[in-house]
Amino acid sequence: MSSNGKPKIAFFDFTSCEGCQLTVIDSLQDHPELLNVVEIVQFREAMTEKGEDYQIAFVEGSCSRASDEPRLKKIRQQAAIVVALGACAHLGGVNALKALHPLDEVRKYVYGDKADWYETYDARPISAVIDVDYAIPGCPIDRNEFISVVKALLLGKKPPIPDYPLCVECKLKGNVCLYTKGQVCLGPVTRAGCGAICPSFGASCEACRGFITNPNDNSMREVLIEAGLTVEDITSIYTMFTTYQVREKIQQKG
Amino acid sequence: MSKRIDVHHVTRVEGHGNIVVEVENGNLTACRFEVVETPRFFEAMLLGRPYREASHITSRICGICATGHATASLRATEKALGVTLSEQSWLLRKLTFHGEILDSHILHVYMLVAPDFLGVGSVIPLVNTHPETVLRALRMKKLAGDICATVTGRHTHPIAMTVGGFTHFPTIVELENLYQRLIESRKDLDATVELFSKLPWPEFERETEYVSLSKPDEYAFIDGDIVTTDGVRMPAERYKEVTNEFMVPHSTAKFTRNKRESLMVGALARFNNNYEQLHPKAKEAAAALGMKPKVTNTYLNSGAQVVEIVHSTEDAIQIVEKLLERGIQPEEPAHVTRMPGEGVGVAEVPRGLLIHHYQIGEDGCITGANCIIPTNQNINNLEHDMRVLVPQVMHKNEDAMRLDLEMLVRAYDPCISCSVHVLTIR
Amino acid sequence: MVTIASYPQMQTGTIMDRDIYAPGLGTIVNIRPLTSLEKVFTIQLPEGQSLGHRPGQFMEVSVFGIGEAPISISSSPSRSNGTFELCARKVGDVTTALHNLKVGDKVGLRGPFGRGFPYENFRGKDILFAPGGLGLAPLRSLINQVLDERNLYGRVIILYGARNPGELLFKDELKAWSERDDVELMLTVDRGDEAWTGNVGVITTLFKFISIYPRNTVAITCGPPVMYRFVLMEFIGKGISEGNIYLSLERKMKCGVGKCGHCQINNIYACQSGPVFPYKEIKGLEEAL
Amino acid sequence: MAPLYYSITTEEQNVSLTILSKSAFQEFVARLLPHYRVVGPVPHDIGYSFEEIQDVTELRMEYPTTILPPKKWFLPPKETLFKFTRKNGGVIQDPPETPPTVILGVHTCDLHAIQLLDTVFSSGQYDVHYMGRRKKTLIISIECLSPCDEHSFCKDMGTLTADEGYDLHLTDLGDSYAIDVGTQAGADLLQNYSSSSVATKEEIQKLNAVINAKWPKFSYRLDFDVSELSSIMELSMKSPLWEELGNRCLACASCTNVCPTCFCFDVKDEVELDLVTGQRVRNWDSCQLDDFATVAGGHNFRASRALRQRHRFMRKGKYILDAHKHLGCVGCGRCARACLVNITPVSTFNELYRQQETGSH
Ligand SMILES: Cc1cc2nc3c(=O)[nH]c(=O)nc-3n(C[C@H](O)[C@H](O)[C@H](O)COP(=O)(O)OP(=O)(O)OC[C@H]3O[C@@H](n4cnc5c(N)ncnc54)[C@H](O)[C@@H]3O)c2cc1C
Ligand code: SF4
Ligand code: SF4
Ligand code: SF4
Repeated sequence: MSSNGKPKIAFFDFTSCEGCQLTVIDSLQDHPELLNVVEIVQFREAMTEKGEDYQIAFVEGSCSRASDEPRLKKIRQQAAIVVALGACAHLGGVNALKALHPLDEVRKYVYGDKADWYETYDARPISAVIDVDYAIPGCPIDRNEFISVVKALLLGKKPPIPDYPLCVECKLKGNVCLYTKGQVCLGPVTRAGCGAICPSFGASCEACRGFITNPNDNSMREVLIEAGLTVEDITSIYTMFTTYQVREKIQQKG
Repeated sequence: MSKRIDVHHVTRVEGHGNIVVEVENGNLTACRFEVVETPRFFEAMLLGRPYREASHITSRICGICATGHATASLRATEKALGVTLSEQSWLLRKLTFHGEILDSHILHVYMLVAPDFLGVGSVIPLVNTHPETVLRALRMKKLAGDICATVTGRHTHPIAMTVGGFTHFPTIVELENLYQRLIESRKDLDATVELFSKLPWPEFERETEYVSLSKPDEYAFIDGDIVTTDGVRMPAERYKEVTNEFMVPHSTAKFTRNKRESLMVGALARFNNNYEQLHPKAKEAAAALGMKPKVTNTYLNSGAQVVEIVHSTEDAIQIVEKLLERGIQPEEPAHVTRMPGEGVGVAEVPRGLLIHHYQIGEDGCITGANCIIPTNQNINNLEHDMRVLVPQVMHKNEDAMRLDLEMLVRAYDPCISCSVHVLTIR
Repeated sequence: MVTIASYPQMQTGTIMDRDIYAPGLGTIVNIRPLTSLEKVFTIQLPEGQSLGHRPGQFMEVSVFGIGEAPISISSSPSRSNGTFELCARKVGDVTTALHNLKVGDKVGLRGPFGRGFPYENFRGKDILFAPGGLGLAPLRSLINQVLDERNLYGRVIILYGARNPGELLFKDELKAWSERDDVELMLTVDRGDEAWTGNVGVITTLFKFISIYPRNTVAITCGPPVMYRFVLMEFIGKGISEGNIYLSLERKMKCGVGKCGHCQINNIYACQSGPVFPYKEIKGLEEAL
Repeated sequence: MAPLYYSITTEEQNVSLTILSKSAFQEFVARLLPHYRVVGPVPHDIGYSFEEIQDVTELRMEYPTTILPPKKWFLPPKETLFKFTRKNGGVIQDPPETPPTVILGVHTCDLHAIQLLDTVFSSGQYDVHYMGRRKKTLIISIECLSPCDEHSFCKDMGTLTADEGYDLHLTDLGDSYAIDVGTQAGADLLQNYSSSSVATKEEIQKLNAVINAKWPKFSYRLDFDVSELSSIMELSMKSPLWEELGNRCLACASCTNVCPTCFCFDVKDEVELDLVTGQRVRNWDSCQLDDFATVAGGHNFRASRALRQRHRFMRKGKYILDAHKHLGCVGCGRCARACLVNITPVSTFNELYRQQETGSH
C-alpha cells in the first residue's frame, strides 16, 4: 500500500502489440475514477515515473525468449497478485503461431543469414514460466472487464471472468447466429466475456479468449465440418490464438 | 569530460528501445538507438494461413496502428486477388482510418509529448495541474476511438473490416451521433492548435529525405504512389527501391535507407510532400504552428501530427456527411476475382508509410509475406539525428541531455513493437 | 390495467421487505472462531425483533458488494432472545468476506427460508442425530431445541464425525453434551492425532456401538453427499422407517424463494420444499441423493 | 374472455369483436407513441426482434418469429434488483420505474409463455420486479395464420391460439384487423386511441374464413397427443437418449436463452469504482451451463451434459406443468432453430415416445 492507502499496481510488457495496455489507457477515458482507488507505479507505455513496490502486477505479452524469464520471475517475487493481461500473456496468443513451423525456418524466413543474431523460442503464456493468479482474456482485453477485475481484486473477490461459452452473450444480445447466415464461429467453445463482440460485428469468433474449461470439442468439430470446413480449415481456425493450447493435439496428429 | 547516457527502455513510447550515447573528451564515441523488442516473426506466422485471416493476424503487430495494419493488409490481399471495393466501403475504410490517425496522434501529442514540455513524467500529474487539458485529450481520444468502434467494432484490432468490404454497418443514428460529436470537437481542435502553437519546440534542423504516399486527388492515407522530397515518384509495387532494408546487430528491427544515408517517414514527411492537399483548416493550423513545407525540424513531427488532427477531423466530417446523404446499404463484401495472386498494400499509418506485400497460393493460403513498418524506416534517421543533436547539447548536464534525446526519440512516435522483418520474397 | 388473476398472499417473514430480494439489516454482536475455517456469528435484528425461525431453516446472508449466500441458522429458537447464530465456513467470496467482518458490522439478511424440522412431531420419540462435519451447524439448532425441552423427548443420541480432531465444531458444547447423562454422544474422526483417544473411522463405524428401538426413533443427518448416502443406509439397516428419517440437503442457491432454479432437485426446489426432507419424500427422486 | 368462434347469425349478441383497418391501425399505434413505450417486432439483421419503436413504419406485424421472445421486456437479460451502499450497509434505492408499455404483435405461443411466467413470478413469493413491469404492460397479440417455419410445433402444444392473456388480440383480415378485446384495459385503449368499428356480419364471416383456412396450414409434428407428454417424461428418467444428447450437446445454453418459458437466473453484486456503492443485479442463467448446480468446493450436482439435457426436457415436459399448471414448452421452436447440433423438442419427445412404445429402455 502507498502512504495514501491506495494499492499500488504496475504494468509490464513482454512480446505483444501493447494493445491491451492501450485498452487500459482507453478504460481511463471512461473511468478516470480508477486513479482514486489505485496508484499506478509503473506503466512504461504511458509514464516515466517508476516504482518497484507494487502489489498487483498486470503482465502483457507472451514469453518468447529465455532471457525474459528472469524478469518475469522478479515480477512474481514482488507482486502479491499477478494478472495476465490479454491473450498473449494468457494463452501465448498470435505469437504462438510461429510454433506451427520449425523454429529454424521461422528465423531464417525473417532474418535470413542473420538469423542467429536474434534470440527466440516458442512463444508461451506467462503461466508457463511463473504462477499466475488470474487472467484477463482477450485480444485485446475488454476495457469494461479490466475495470471489473480491478474492482474485484480491490474487494478481495474472485475476478468475474466467465467460464461459459460465448454463445450465451451472443444470444442475450439477440444476434442472429452466424451459422444461420452460413458462416462459422467458435462461440460454442470459447470463453465469454467480450460481449460476443465479433459475432455482433458480423465476424466469426476466433477464440481469442481461449476455451472454456469443459468444451465439447468433438461436437464443435462436427458442427464445423457440417458447415463445410475441411480438416485444414479447422486446424487453422483452432490455432489463431490458441496454438499453444492445441499444439499438442496437432503434433500428435501430424 | 566523459558522459554516458543510457536510457533503458525509453518510456512513453510504444515498444522497447534503449538510447545509448557515449561522449569521451568531447567526442561522440557511441550513438545508438537499440531496439530490444523481442522479435515477433509475423511474416513467418502468415505462411500457410488462409488469406482471410491475414488482416486479423497482422493487426496484432501493433495495438496502436491496428487499423492501419489491417487496412494495408486488406489492400495487399484485395490487390492480389482482384477485389474492387464499393464506394461505400471506401468511405467506411477512410472514416475508420481517420479514427485511428486521430486516436494515435492525440495519444502521442497530449499524453506522450506534452508532459515533456510541462516538466512532468506522465500525463497523470497533469490531471491535477492541467485538468482541462487532460479532459480535453480524453474527450478527443474517446471520440477517435468511437469512430473506429462505430465502423469496425473497436479501435484496437478492428473486427468488421474484411476482404472486399465490411461485415457490419453503422446505423444512421450512430452516424448522426458521430457527426454531432465531430462538429462539437471543433472547439477542442482550436484549443489543441492554440496549446501546441505556444510550446517551445526545440530548435534542431537536419534535412533528410522525406518519404510518403501521394495521391492526385486527396491527402494520401490509403493507396497511392511513393514519393520523396528528393523528387522520386514510383508506384507502390516498387517499394523495395526506396526502402532498402538492412540489419544492424543492436536492433531487432530492420533499418532502411534510400539514396541518402537515411530517410524519414511519418506525419512530417506527409506534411512536406502533400501540404497542398490538406484541408484549409489544417493549413490554418500549420500557419499557427509556424509550419510551412519543407519543415526540417524533426521535433515538429509532433506539430505535423497536430495539423493532421485537424485535417482528419475535417475530412471525417465530410465523409460522415456523405454517408448520411447517400444512406447506408448493408452489402456483401466484393468478390475475389482471381487466385493465386500477389499484391502490395500501402497505407500512411500514424507513424508513416506501411507496406504489406503478400503472395497467395492456389488454395487461398499465403505463400509469401513481407511487411515494412514505418518505425523500422525511421530508426536509421533517428540515429543520424542523434549524431547531429548530441554535439549541439553536449555542454548540458546528463539529465538535460537525456531529456533532449528522449524527446527526440518521442518526436518520431516510434512504434517499436511493430518489429517485424522482411525477407525478399522468393 | 392488465388483469391478472389474483395472487396468493405473499409470505411475510419477520424481516422481509416488500421486495423479496432486498435484504434487511442485522448487526453482528459477537464473533466466535471455532476452527481455522469456521466462525460463529451472533446477529441481532433491529429493534429487538425476533427471527421466529424453526430449526433447519436458513438465512440468505449478504455482504454488500460481494454477494449473498445461504447459511443455516445454527442457534435454536429456544435460545433466541433477540439474536441468532450462524456458523459459516470460509470457502468462497461471500463466506470469506463474512469472516473479515467485525463486531458491530452489518450484514444483509433475508429469511428465514425453507422448511425446518417438524420437531413437535418428534416429541415422545428417541432421536438419533448423525451430522458429519459442517452438518452439525444446522443440526445444532435442533439439538439445542430438544435439549431445552429435554423432558418432552426420549433418548437423544448424537453420532458426530469430522475429518480430524481439529475440524470438530462446537467443542465446548460437545463437551457439555458428553457430560450430560441424558445425551449419548459419540465422536469419530477419519484421521486422529496424538491427542485423540476416541474412535477413528468414518461416521458409519459408530453405528455398531448403538442399539436403538427403531419403531420409536427419528433419525436425522446432514453433511456432504458422500457421507449422508452411507449414513442413510445405516439408518435403514437399523430398521428406522423412511418417514422417520430426515435429511438436510445442500444445493446451490441464489434466490432462496423458489424462482432462480439453482437448487432444483427434479421438480422440487430445495430452498422452499427443503432443505429438510423426510427421506420418504425424496427417495424416489433421481437427483436427490 | 373473447370467444374463439363467432356466430354470424346473431348481431344482437354481445360480441366484443371490433374492426380496425390497417391504416387506422397505423394511426392507432402512432397515437399510442406519445403516451406509451411501444414495443413490437422490427427487422434485425436477417431476423426479427422485439424492440421499442419510435415510428410506426418500423413495425413488421407479419414476422415469422424473433430470436429472443418478448419475455425480455418483463425479465430483462440483466436488471438491477436494488442499489446498496457498503458504508453503513443496506439497500438504498428502488430500481427505476417502468414506463407504461404496449407490446404489439405477440404470437400466441409467446402469449402462453407469458401466462406461465406470470404464474411463476406472482405465485408463492411475489416478484415485484417482474410483476412491476408486467402490470404496466398491455399486450396486443396477433393470431398466427401460417407456421413460422419448419420448427414450429405450436399446434401440437395447443398454443396455436389463445383465449386469454391478451388485452387486445388481432387477426389479420387482409386490409384490416379483427380485434378481440381481452380486458377492460384493452377496451379502454381502443376507445381512447383508435377509431374502431363494431364488426359487420361480412367481417365476422371473413374472420371465420381466415381462421378456417389457417388450421390446415399447420401440421402436427408430435407422434402422440400432448396430454401424454407428462407421463412419457415421467417414464423417461432412465432413457439412454439422455446420454446421446449429452454427447452432442455443446452446453452453449442457446436453447434456454432463447426459450420464452425459461426463467432461471443468477444474482451478483457489482460495485462502482468508489468501491462503496453498487447494485445487486440478476441476469439470465441456464441449467445447461457447467456450473449452474456447482457449489463452493466444486461439487456439481448435475455434472454431465446428459443430466443437464434431461433436466431441461423434464422441466419443459413435466416439472413446470406439475408445478404451475402451464406447459413448460409452448412449441415456438426457437430452441430448435438455435441449436447447432439439432437437439430439438420434437425429435426428443418423439424419440422418448418411440422408446416407450417399443419398450426399448
Ligand atoms: C440450505 C443451505 C444451508 C447452508 N448452511 C451453511 C452453514 O450453516 N454454514 C456454512 O458455512 N455453509 C452453509 N451452506 C453452504 C454455503 O451456502 C456455501 O458455502 C456458500 O454459499 C459459499 O458461498 P461463497 O460466496 O463463499 O462461495 P463461492 O464459491 O464464491 O460461491 C458463489 C455463490 O454460489 C452459491 N453457492 C456456492 N456454493 C454453495 C452452496 N454450497 N450452497 C448454496 N449456494 C452455494 C452462492 O450463491 C454463493 O454466494 C449452506 C448451503 C445451503 C444450500
Ligand atoms: S454466432 Fe457464434 S457465438 Fe453467436 S450463437 Fe452463433 S455460434 Fe454462438
Ligand atoms: S468474439 Fe471471440 S475472437 Fe472476438 S473478442 Fe470475443 S472471444 Fe475474441
Ligand atoms: S423448449 Fe424450445 S420450443 Fe419449447 S418453448 Fe422453449 S424454445 Fe420454444
